[in-house]
Amino acid sequence: MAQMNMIQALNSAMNLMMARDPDVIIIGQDVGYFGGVFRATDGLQRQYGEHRVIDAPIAEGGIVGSAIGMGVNGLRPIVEIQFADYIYPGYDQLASELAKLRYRTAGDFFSPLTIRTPCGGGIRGGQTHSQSPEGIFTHVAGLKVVMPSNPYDAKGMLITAIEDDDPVIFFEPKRIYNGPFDGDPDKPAVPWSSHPKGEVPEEYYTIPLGRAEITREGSDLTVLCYGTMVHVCEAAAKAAEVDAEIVDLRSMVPLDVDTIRSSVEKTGRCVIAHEATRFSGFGAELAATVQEECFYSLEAPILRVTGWDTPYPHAFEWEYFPGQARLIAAFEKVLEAA
Amino acid sequence: MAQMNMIQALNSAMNLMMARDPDVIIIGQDVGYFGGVFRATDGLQRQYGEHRVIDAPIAEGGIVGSAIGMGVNGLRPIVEIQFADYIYPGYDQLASELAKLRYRTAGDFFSPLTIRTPCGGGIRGGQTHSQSPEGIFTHVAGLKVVMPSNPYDAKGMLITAIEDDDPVIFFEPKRIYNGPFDGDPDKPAVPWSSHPKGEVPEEYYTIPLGRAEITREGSDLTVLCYGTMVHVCEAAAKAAEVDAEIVDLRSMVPLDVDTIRSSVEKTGRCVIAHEATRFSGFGAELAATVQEECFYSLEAPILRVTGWDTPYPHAFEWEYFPGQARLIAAFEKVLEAA
Amino acid sequence: MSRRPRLHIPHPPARPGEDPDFSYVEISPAGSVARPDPTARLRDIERSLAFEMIRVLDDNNVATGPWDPLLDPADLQIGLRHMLTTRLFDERMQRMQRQGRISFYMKSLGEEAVSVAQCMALEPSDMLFPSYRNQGLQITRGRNLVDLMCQCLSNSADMCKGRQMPIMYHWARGNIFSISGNLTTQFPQAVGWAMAAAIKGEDDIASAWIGEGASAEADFHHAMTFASVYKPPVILNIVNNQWAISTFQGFAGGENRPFAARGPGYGFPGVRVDGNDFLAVYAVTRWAAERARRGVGATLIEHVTYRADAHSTSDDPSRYRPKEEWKAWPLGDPVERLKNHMIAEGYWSEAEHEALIAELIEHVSECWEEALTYGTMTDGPQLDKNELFEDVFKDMPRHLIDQREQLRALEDD
Amino acid sequence: MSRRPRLHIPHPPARPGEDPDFSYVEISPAGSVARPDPTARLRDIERSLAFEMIRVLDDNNVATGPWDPLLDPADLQIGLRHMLTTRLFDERMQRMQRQGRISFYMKSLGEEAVSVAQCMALEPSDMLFPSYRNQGLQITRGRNLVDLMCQCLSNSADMCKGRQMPIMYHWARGNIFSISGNLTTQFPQAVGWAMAAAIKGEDDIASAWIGEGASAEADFHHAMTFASVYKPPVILNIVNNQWAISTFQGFAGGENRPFAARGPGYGFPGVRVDGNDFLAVYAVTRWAAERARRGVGATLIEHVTYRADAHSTSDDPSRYRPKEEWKAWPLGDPVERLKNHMIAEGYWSEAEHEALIAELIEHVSECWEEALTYGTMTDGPQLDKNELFEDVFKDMPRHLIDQREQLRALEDD
Ligand SMILES: Cc1ncc(C[n+]2csc(CCOP(=O)(O)OP(=O)(O)O)c2C)c(N)n1
Ligand SMILES: Cc1ncc(C[n+]2csc(CCOP(=O)(O)OP(=O)(O)O)c2C)c(N)n1
Ligand SMILES: [Mg+2]
Ligand SMILES: [Mg+2]
Repeated sequence: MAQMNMIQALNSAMNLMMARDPDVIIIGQDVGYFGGVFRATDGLQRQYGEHRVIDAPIAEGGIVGSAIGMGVNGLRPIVEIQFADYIYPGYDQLASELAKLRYRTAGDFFSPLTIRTPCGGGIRGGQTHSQSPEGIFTHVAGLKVVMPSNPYDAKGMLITAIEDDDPVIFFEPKRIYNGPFDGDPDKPAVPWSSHPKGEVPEEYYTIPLGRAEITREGSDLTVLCYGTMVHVCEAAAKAAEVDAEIVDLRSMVPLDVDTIRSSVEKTGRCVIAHEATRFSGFGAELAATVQEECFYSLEAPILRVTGWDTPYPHAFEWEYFPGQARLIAAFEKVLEAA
Repeated sequence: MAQMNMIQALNSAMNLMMARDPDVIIIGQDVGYFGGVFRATDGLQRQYGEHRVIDAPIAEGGIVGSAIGMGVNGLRPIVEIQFADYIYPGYDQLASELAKLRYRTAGDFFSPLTIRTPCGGGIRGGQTHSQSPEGIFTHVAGLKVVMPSNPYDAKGMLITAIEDDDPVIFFEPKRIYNGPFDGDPDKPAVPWSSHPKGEVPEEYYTIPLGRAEITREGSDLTVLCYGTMVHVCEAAAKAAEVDAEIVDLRSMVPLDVDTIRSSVEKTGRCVIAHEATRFSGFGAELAATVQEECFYSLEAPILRVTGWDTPYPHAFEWEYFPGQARLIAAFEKVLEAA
Repeated sequence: MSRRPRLHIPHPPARPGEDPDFSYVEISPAGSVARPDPTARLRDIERSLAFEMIRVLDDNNVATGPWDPLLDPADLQIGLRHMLTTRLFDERMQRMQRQGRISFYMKSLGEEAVSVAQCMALEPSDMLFPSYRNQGLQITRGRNLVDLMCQCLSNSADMCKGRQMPIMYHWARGNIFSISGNLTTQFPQAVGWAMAAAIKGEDDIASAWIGEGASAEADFHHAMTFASVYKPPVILNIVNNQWAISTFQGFAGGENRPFAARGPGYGFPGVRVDGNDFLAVYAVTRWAAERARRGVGATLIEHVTYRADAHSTSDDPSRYRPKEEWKAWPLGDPVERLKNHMIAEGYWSEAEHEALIAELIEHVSECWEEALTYGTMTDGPQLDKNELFEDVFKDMPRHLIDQREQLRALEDD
Repeated sequence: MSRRPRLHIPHPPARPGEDPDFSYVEISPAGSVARPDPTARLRDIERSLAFEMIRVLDDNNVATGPWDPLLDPADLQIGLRHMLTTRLFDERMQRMQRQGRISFYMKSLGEEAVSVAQCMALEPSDMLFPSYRNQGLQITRGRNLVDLMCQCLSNSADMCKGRQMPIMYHWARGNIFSISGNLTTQFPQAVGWAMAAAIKGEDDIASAWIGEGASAEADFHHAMTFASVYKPPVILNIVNNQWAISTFQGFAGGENRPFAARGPGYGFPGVRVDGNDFLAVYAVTRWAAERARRGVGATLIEHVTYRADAHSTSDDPSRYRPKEEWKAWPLGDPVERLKNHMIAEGYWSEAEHEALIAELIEHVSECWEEALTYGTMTDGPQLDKNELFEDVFKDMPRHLIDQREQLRALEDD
């Protein structure tokens, strides 16, 4: 097996799928000759030609809109939105069109898009290169919404997303493109090669969307998280010496309620973590679901550890980021309770 | 006091504010000569001239974007988006610009917009004239988000919104423009004149944003709702002969957590109702907040009664609508529990 | 306070109670605009195509000039039949809405030539991305009226399974895309569809329609930019029927320039055509299709026409424009003009026309009767309620299965 | 499978390793384009303004033709000083980024004339809506460099209180709007600002800048449409510096037509100007400002220039374009051209130039030293962490007060 960082794993998934299926194409800003500002599509235009890896005008709405049309005409477009912060100009085409096309035509038309977009903070990107807007997509019926936390999952899930006939919004936590990150920006960067999930098969494999993974079993409390936060939560549990069960959701829609339920029924306590702002973030749906599904098992209020309800600030990045200290405080509070 | 329906109350609020403050202007599709497709701005162009009540091109992003610039230049624009379903093309300007302008300039610039938009179903509008997208705005730090449930509140809250230096997304439940609605489409329509909240002063008054109102006191369970659902919940509680405390939130951001907390602490049970799709809807935030704030008072899981997680269908409007039957079932379930 | 307002506010030519005035519509004589080769250099052709008006039928109903498509009399008869069918279908459906049988309707009265002539000028395998005022495309492609009616009825045979408002048709087998309630979204989708055709090396082209009001939406620019960059085989149509609900075309920027002039700004031709002249619309569409099929690129067409009836059954145009405005519309009625041309040429007669109308009224009635056998929203056969939860995704996820169960349980009570 | 791709994919003139080739840039001789009256009818002037290139400085650095603004030598010296300040400031800041003192930077190398000449051509009370490559506007309006540096440092004196990335300046008192990370959003905002000025009857005008790549965004169309409809006093600038990160201007639709040609499509003039010709940029801006102030309406200006350095400190242009491309850029360097003009006219000398550079380097260094006294992101005086929660709303709502308390409690641990 090869060692891959997340970018290489994503590149490998796209490369494989383009080789297998001539209908797979890529469109996005700077994705072609240049290979993408994060280099996820590096080399693909050289290999598959400029009719299949297409540099796009700077118009997210136009990229999504035209890709929908391509999908209707039998292609299987992968769209790259350069930063998740710039997905909003495409929101109408995503929410009003892509999400509802199958429904409104009773299945006669659909467009199997995969929308890849780097999200999250921790790279000094300020408020317009750090956002985590997954929540506003999970509210739209008809979209699948996922976020992998490591190279192995990233590749397997991206292949599944590309093959999926439903639209998938594929969020990539850019902070962990190069390595897992425990929430401490002062520590030296860790590469994926030192992490088991940096071992990635060269060949085709899939990971189903809608299945969470328990990355650490534990009995004291359940931590629901995804993306970068999986690693921060693991580190915080370790630092706090808490026997936490860490659930990497991987997929927000569909949501693996079974795994969540059985974990919380076991532990009786639950902390939810994400980088997005707290109010009406995806953690709200998780908390609502958990209390509904596991009410009688819960021994303490479900706590959310999230970005604050402000834009992502440039200077106070680490005050904003829901790091280990905030997680540990929540672990303690939830364990103390009742 | 006068009898007003909700359209008249909104019109009265705008009329008053335009008379008081020459910087108040209105812009939107068909709002000028025609007076708006729902007639909310009827007569205002005649009264205040076409430089203050401005018909706009069909470009929601352009309307919001240009109104932001007007606000920066000292005006106090009221924007009408013809249907909330058509607010998405303006989402980038709302979420990236309007919401964050004050923050990113450390208070040196702001734009005091009020965005009025009719939302909700029940008028055979199908999937593109029935949506309730409040949830995706409540997640954006920097926006106030409100929805009145009656003419009296509509007028007082709209005046407050117009005077507010923060941007306010003002959702208007169009199903109750003409009268309260108990969820039964087969019953004859009831006008506002038969409802105490249809009594609306002609003159200026304000209702603060961020204060919920208890429209019915009760001790068995708390119902959190807003807009059309307030009336449906009241009717359901009556039909089920349940001593429900009905909390009309009125404002989602800021949220009146104190009122919510003390009600749920009193009743120990909570049902949340909205028309928007359930998954990641605003009810999720409410449930998450209630369980966190009132965990030790809760005697049953908090239940959500909402639109299903599908687009709003034309034919099955009343199967989709979270009507009395679904509310009553939830009331029963939450009362049975534990 | 000295306020010197100088913001320009467009004004329509006339308001209720005033005399209609269409002097702002610049009209070229029939036959006066040259027909360039579809591969001609833009700069040599752009001005006349975008600013003049391509017309074939002259005031005496004679076809004239280089754009005369020289159609067979049989084709003219087909065109006339489709336009009349569209009109009579519209009339009937509007009546049914008034009677409460359907919830909503939108007519295309006065604009029938656009859909019918364009559809006839395209190949059946070309993909159409209509707006809500292009029912003529469906009819011309041979759609059974019963299908359209069932959609409007949201009944058991509704192609949309009750999920869309009336008139939001689609027809996968007929290569007609789904109509969206959101304006202009189909414009970049059509461009993308055409890009895919070009990527796959297939010969089919795409054509999309929006109203002039809708051209202000972002997606217009998206479509134009992508069409400019990738030169895909697409025809982008703006149906300038002068009104967008209550605002006239000046509120979309039509006061200063024809909408057709937007094309050259992006580097491809914009063509301004008399949208009520069946022959001109047909000819211009052939020209644009040839450009697309020969790989030259996109064409923007502005159809100058007039929305003769209300915006929809929810609208009352007498509030914002003179009641008799249509009568003053200088480009007349597309049905009358084609009919008179055919009569003038000896292909048609008043008697035949009357007979055709009678036949079509009868046909529409029969279709309506048949449609009713599939139910209405309240009576007769109904759609299965479980359908509410289908097709959100290809396979139903757990949370929708649960919600379906909840609804079932309630219904069983 | 017979695939016959015919999708057009734009190609830049040269890739790394190839010889630069700017033969696609059409250049008019200096002085060759007529200067119409600002109120002239569009159709009489549109073609030459949009397709030719307005230039004042000829190959011998002599100012020539009707667009010569006849500026005083003193003004030229001010312009040169501002351009050089901008360039030296950029250089220094890029170096500081390399050294890790600031997190990010974007230079405007090669494009300084656009911001400096335009700002000088406008009134101090006119409102500017810049992109991230218009630091010259700040400098020309008299902003203290220390303020700009403090913003880049997110230090205790940062006007943005640490909330924005470097270079996202704003200056309320200087009438310069806030820069957004989201492209093109300022374009319709500027139009709205100008609409408000017109509504209030005030005389100030607005001017906004975007890159040619950003012109593909929806907000370009919004701005153009609203400018077309309401004719507000606004100048809309497209800085066509040939590149948008790795894609050349063809990917925004620039292959077929100058971007200036978009203007006439919407019914107002587009003017194509040599963006590296200080005098031409100044003159064109005066012309557009006169149109705005006299209530004639909006003007689109395309500045033809070249992005001489990387897109930003995160970019490496050697991956996608020839290293020496700037050297081949036919419109030269705006600083050199103005300097040579002034020397040719006898207003300036090499010695004075060297002295000015030395003075400005010293000035920039002094400013940097002062800026550092307000701290860096890691050392020295720091912003108050409570600021994180301020200004989300005018008054802090309960949930933010709670969150601020949570953060405080943690920090106290
Ligand atoms: C995004 C969006 N905004 C607003 C509307 C409401 N609306 C429906 S039709 C219409 C007028 C469209 O006019 P035009 O494009 O000229 O088409 P016409 O009705 O004349 O055929 C408006 C404003 C909508 N459907 N979608
Ligand atoms: C909405 C949005 N999409 C994408 C980006 C990422 N981005 C930043 S600058 C840039 C290129 C802009 O090029 P251009 O407009 O030509 O300006 P220039 O950098 O050449 O001055 C891109 C794609 C962004 N900032 N905002
Ligand atoms: Mg129209
Ligand atoms: Mg550029």
